[in-house]
Amino acid sequence: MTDAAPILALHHASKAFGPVQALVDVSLELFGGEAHALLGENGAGKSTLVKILAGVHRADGGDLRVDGQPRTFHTPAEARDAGIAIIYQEPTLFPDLTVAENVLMGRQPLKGGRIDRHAMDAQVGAILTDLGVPLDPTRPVRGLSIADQQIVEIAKALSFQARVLIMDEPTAALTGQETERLFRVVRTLRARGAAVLFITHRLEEAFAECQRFTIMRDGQWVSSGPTGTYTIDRVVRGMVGRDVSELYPKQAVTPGDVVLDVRNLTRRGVFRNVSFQVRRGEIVGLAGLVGAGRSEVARAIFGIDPRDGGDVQVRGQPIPSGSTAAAMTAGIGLVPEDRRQQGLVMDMSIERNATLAILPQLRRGLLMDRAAEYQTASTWTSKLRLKAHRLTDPVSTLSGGNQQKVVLAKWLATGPAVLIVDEPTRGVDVGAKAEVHRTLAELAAEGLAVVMISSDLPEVLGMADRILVMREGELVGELSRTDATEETVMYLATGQQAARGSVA
Amino acid sequence: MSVPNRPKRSLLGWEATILALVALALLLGSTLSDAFLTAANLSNLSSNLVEIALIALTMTLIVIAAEIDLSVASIAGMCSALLGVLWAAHVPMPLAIVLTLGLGTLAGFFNGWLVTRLGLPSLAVTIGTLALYRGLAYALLGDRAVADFPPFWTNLGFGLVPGTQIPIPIVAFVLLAALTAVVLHATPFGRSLYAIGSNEVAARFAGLRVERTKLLLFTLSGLMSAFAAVVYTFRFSSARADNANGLELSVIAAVLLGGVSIFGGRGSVIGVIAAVFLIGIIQNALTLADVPNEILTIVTGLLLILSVLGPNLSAQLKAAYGRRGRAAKGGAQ
Amino acid sequence: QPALQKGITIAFLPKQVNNPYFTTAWKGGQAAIKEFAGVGKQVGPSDAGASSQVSYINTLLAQRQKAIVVSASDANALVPYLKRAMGQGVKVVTYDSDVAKDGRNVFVSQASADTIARDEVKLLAKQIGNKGEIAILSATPNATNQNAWIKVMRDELTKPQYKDMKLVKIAYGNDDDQKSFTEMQGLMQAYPNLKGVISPTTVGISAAARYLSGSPYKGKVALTGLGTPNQMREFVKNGTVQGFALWNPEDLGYLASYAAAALVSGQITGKEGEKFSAGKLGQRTIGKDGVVILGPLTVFDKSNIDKFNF
Amino acid sequence: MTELSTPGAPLPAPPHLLSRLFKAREASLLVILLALVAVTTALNPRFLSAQSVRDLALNVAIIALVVVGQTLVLLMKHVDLSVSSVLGLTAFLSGSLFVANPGMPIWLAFLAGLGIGAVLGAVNGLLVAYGKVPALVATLGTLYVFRGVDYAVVHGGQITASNLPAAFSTFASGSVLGVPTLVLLVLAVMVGFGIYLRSYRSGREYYAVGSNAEAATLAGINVNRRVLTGFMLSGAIAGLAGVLYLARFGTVDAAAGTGLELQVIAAAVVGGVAITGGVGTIAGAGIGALLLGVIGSALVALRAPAFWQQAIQGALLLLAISIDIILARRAARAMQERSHR
Ligand SMILES: Nc1ncnc2c1ncn2[C@@H]1O[C@H](COP(=O)(O)OP(=O)(O)OP(=O)(O)O)[C@@H](O)[C@H]1O
Ligand SMILES: Nc1ncnc2c1ncn2[C@@H]1O[C@H](COP(=O)(O)OP(=O)(O)OP(=O)(O)O)[C@@H](O)[C@H]1O
Ligand SMILES: [Mg+2]
Ligand SMILES: [Mg+2]
Repeated sequence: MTDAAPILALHHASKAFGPVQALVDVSLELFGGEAHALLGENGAGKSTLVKILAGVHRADGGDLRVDGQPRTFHTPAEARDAGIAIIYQEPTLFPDLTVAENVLMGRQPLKGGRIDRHAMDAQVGAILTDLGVPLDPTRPVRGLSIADQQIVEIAKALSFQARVLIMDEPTAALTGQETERLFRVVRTLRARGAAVLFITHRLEEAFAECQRFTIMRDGQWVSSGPTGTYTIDRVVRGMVGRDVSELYPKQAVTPGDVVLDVRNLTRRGVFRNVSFQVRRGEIVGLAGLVGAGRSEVARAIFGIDPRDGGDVQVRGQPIPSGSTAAAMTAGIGLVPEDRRQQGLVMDMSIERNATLAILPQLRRGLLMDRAAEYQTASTWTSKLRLKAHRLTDPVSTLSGGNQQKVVLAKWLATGPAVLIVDEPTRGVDVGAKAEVHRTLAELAAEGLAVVMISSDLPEVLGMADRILVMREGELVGELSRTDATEETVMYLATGQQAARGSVA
Repeated sequence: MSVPNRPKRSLLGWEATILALVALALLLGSTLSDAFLTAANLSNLSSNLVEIALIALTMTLIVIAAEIDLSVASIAGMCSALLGVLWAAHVPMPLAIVLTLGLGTLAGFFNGWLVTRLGLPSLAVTIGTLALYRGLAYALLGDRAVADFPPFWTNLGFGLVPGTQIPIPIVAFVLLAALTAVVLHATPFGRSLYAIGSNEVAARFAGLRVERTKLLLFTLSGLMSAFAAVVYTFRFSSARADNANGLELSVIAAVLLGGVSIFGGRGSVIGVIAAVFLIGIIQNALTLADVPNEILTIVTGLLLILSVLGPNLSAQLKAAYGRRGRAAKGGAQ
Repeated sequence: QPALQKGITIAFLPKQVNNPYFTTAWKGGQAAIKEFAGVGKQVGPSDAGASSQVSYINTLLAQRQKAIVVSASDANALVPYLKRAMGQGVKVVTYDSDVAKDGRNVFVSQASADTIARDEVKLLAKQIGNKGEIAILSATPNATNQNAWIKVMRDELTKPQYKDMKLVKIAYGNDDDQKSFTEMQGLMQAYPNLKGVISPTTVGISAAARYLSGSPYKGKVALTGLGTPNQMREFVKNGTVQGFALWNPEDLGYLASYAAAALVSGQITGKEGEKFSAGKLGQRTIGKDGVVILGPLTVFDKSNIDKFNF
Repeated sequence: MTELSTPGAPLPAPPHLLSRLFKAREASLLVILLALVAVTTALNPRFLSAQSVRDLALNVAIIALVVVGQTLVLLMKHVDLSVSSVLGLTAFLSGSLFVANPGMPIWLAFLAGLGIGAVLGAVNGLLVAYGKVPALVATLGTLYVFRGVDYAVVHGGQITASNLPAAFSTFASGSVLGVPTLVLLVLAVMVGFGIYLRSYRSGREYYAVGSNAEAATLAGINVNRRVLTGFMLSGAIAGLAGVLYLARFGTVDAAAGTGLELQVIAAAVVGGVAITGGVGTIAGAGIGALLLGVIGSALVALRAPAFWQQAIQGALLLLAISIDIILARRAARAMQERSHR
């Protein structure tokens, strides 16, 4: 079903940001009716490539053709008008506007020159129902979870007849069912002859959905070809340039005494009576569908949100409600789910971000201890094999995955007794993923108690000693490592038989 | 929140620039009038800046933490009025001063409370208290003016360090400036201000005590304004409800000119001090050269704009040039 | 008596440089300076604030001006700085608005506070038949001369012939046209039975007149005070205002210049009884506390207003 | 929030929650406003007399007009401090046009005001949009510069009513069906922009830019051009206000409009326009301006002691903002709890 001529072809593209050479002589061809997987490590240059196709960045060199015609996109508008729809890696929404207006901004249906709000809401409502998501088109986007925001992004891209659909890690925040729905829509688009570019760090998805692969490393093109010619190992070797250690290096540990004890934790309208314990050296997985309220539980435990009921104890000593400082001194750490808003101070240096959580300790007398600051930062960033130019660069210049590593470094630096990680490997490549998992496993082995919230089921299954499952703000069940499978977890999470072929 | 149009400029670069500008201004002054580079003139010049300079110190901290305090001048006016009322009521001066500083601290705390507890935007809050505190100043002192302050105290505001041409208040300023610089640039607390300023949410998730910090900043700002009010009152040996009226804009202008980003997260004490004196020197020099007042106003405005526009444009030009360079390379391959 | 020296440097320092009243005064001052071949200039802030005036005093000092002619925006704040100036041999003359008397050599007063206050009250009393509620629309609450006049007006009103006149309110227009305008509105709302208003400030009275002439109170509520003929002409003609008073600001500046020159030339020192000649204004004598009085107020009304142009 | 996370949950139906929320906020303001008027009138019936209502309307009109422009700018997460200087400058310049050629037709003055204002606004716009100067810095700078230029041209002179053609002055005093012409004009402008912001694509762009500029660019909006236009409109409106100021007050000197900028921003904020951008309506801003105006004249009408008025005004201003934010917070919280169930 592959057409002879590519709809979109990019040849010998290069792009540099100051000293950083993000892309070097990369070529890519997208054919109608075909899904094309773009795979590469964090920082390989995938998003940069996308942004060039989107008209966000201008390539320093190279040539771009649509239907064989040479084109240059100066603005995103031009790319859009050429029929290219984009789902960016980071949600780019208007928090103050309604879902409907976010989807159709600039293209609102008109009646007599004026915006026809009913038509607008109806149109978007239809798209959302297509995706099987009952989001209210008239509600403001502010307050939507990452996942729901990602859904709106997808709706935006689907809202006009795109001939090329480019998706930069659309599934990073989604669970099986939503992913499955997205793919169903993608298939229908392909059937209509559209070309699809799909970026993901979940190789299973790539193999399941894509007909053609392109692999990048360090901003350079490595290889392209039909899916059939690739195996997981070949892909990984191409991406990482070496063989990756085992992805889930879980070490067997005998749990010690209780470190974290949560009793009847309640936050009105968000979650109710959540109780569980975590022991020394244990990794407890917190599974559930997006929106189940896992992040909220984490936030309440860490004191970001005040709790309406219940109590939290660390090593037997209770922690006051709504005090992050108290939670930290008690030895709790939280790696939040939204790295840009909650995890990082974007235009502060890597070094300073990595040491932000231990700022008070970094003093000699009353003054800053710069040496200690640099030491800590470099220790942890190198432990996590951070790919960065200099430690004094602002984190904003790092790729998504590398930014996530900085957040991890920040919390590992506090040497916590309990570490809550919310989507710790969202948008993190296989290589880095393995390192993150290894680090967590090692720390657990050294006696750290870990709570792992993740929408990536294999990750939870692979790493957790016990798995707690949440549904609609309630703890609905607990599974031991042995009898936890995708099916059993999904069953609890949904309260029904898991949808067929759910990946995640 | 990632803010658009955040001016990207290397601070060091900017401080160098503004210090150079100060030197330039001194040169200009001495060429414009031989009366300029006299100890007496410089001494007058600086003593006229002292209130602005003092308040600018705390304003710097607040703006770096991405807040703003427009009520400083009104707090000063209110405190000056109180000092007058107390003195007129024969309260012993030391006590009167303590009470005045207390009132300022209270006023600042109230600002902070409204901002941190009610979560109101500081711009809105301090526009409100700007009216409130100035109003209270009139409520306190009405149309009266208290002037008969004892020479010992007025001399503290007006006089010079014996045997020098250094105004006494300037000494206080230098000490406070040094203190502020150390706190901001060399302590974890100072570091945390930058973090809070550029991403409050992330700062909170990192366990920094955002509310407490901001509350402290506004309270300090109030205390500093009160101190400035005491200096002002003694320097002019006159307590009136309209004292220090409109000072807030001069302070903010100086802070911004000093390279502090209005969006928070950027700025330094040196830059701000340099800016305060840059404005003062230029105005003094031009006045000595009988440049009419309206020109002074225009110059102040232009300085402010150019301080940001200059670095931005040069950066944009560099970027544009670089792109063309690379594009050429790219095309070649 | 020594003659006036040539080339005396005199600097006028008004409360505000872009206030029409002071611009007119400066015209007179300049004229005088030309007559005795001095070197004059007017400098000053655009905002009426003590601190900004002080920085000007300092620069004038640095420029070694022979005399400073200042209208003080704060009676006390300037004193220490003016004292310092006098200490260095600079002669200080205040005009329009005085400072504490040890802060200057001579005060050139438009007219004694008593005259102004009495004339104003008398003027209004005549217009409202010595009967009814009255209000005062002043400038800023801290304007020294305003407060001096208001004080005299208050005890003037305690006199028997004014027993039926009741001062119900003192409003402040801050010498800002719009503020004065709205304050006048407020007065009419808050005090339905208001019979008359005194506004001893040129800004205030013209704003008040404008409000009245466009309102139903026109002609029913009497308005008087201090204003310039050009500002008030139309309101006198359309019957909003029967009469108001003022001195000639040009003469005020003129006299101030001569006083300064006389001081510099050593003709006078500021002691009571000293005499000096002030050009077209003739021989002048220094009164108590070093005050020189310009003279009685001119009262403007339909009959004479067209004779004046300032 | 997905179907599976809330099995068989009914669609959270009630539409236009957002707009209802805003309406609620405006409603809360209206309540405060009415209460204030009621109390004042009870204590001083003349407060609602034809004359004083007319005066009030005229006072508020000019501020309200400037607030319209300010709202455009605030929506884009910027701010325009220079409006006061723009107003002062245009007021004097259009006045001196009359002085120069007395026979000049009225509409020419309005045209001049709009034109001059637009040019001055363009300066701000260029600085912010293309010079990447933060709006607060840029407009604080131009606040000084424009005022300085004003001082320079006025140079201690002034325009007085006698310089102006009668027809022009009556524009303020004259009225249609008892409503002053000046007020009608302002209302027309407000209604126009109200509709524009609510239901035109380019109108919505102001919200988009202020809500998330990066996303706006990606949505194909030319952010720079939008920002430039916004500032030009703000300037033009301030310019128009300058002409109206001249018509209303007849006298204009170098100080005209000084300090207006804070009143304008206060009005907008009280009216629920968020300084953080993306939130607010013209209606709200208008009510905000009206509220401040009423507070001002109510205090006078109630014979509040002169020296306490400003203090009380400040306190009431704070109160209004606080009440508003608390109500808004409530609504938001309620909505979040809905979204979870
Ligand atoms: N705006 C920028 N300024 C400077 N450097 C940048 C910028 N954007 C990207 N880079 C650099 O370009 C390289 C490629 O980044 P990119 O985001 O394309 O990686 P990626 O393949 O998308 O990684 P990930 O899978 O984590 O999203 C990285 O080294 C990154 O640091
Ligand atoms: N910042 C927020 N403000 C208001 N509501 C929120 C916010 N974040 C999430 N929610 C809501 O809370 C619910 C749960 O949030 P969230 O989706 O983060 O839960 P979760 O189980 O942590 O999902 P995940 O962690 O996979 O994103 C969602 O319905 C979402 O709408
Ligand atoms: Mg990416
Ligand atoms: Mg979550």
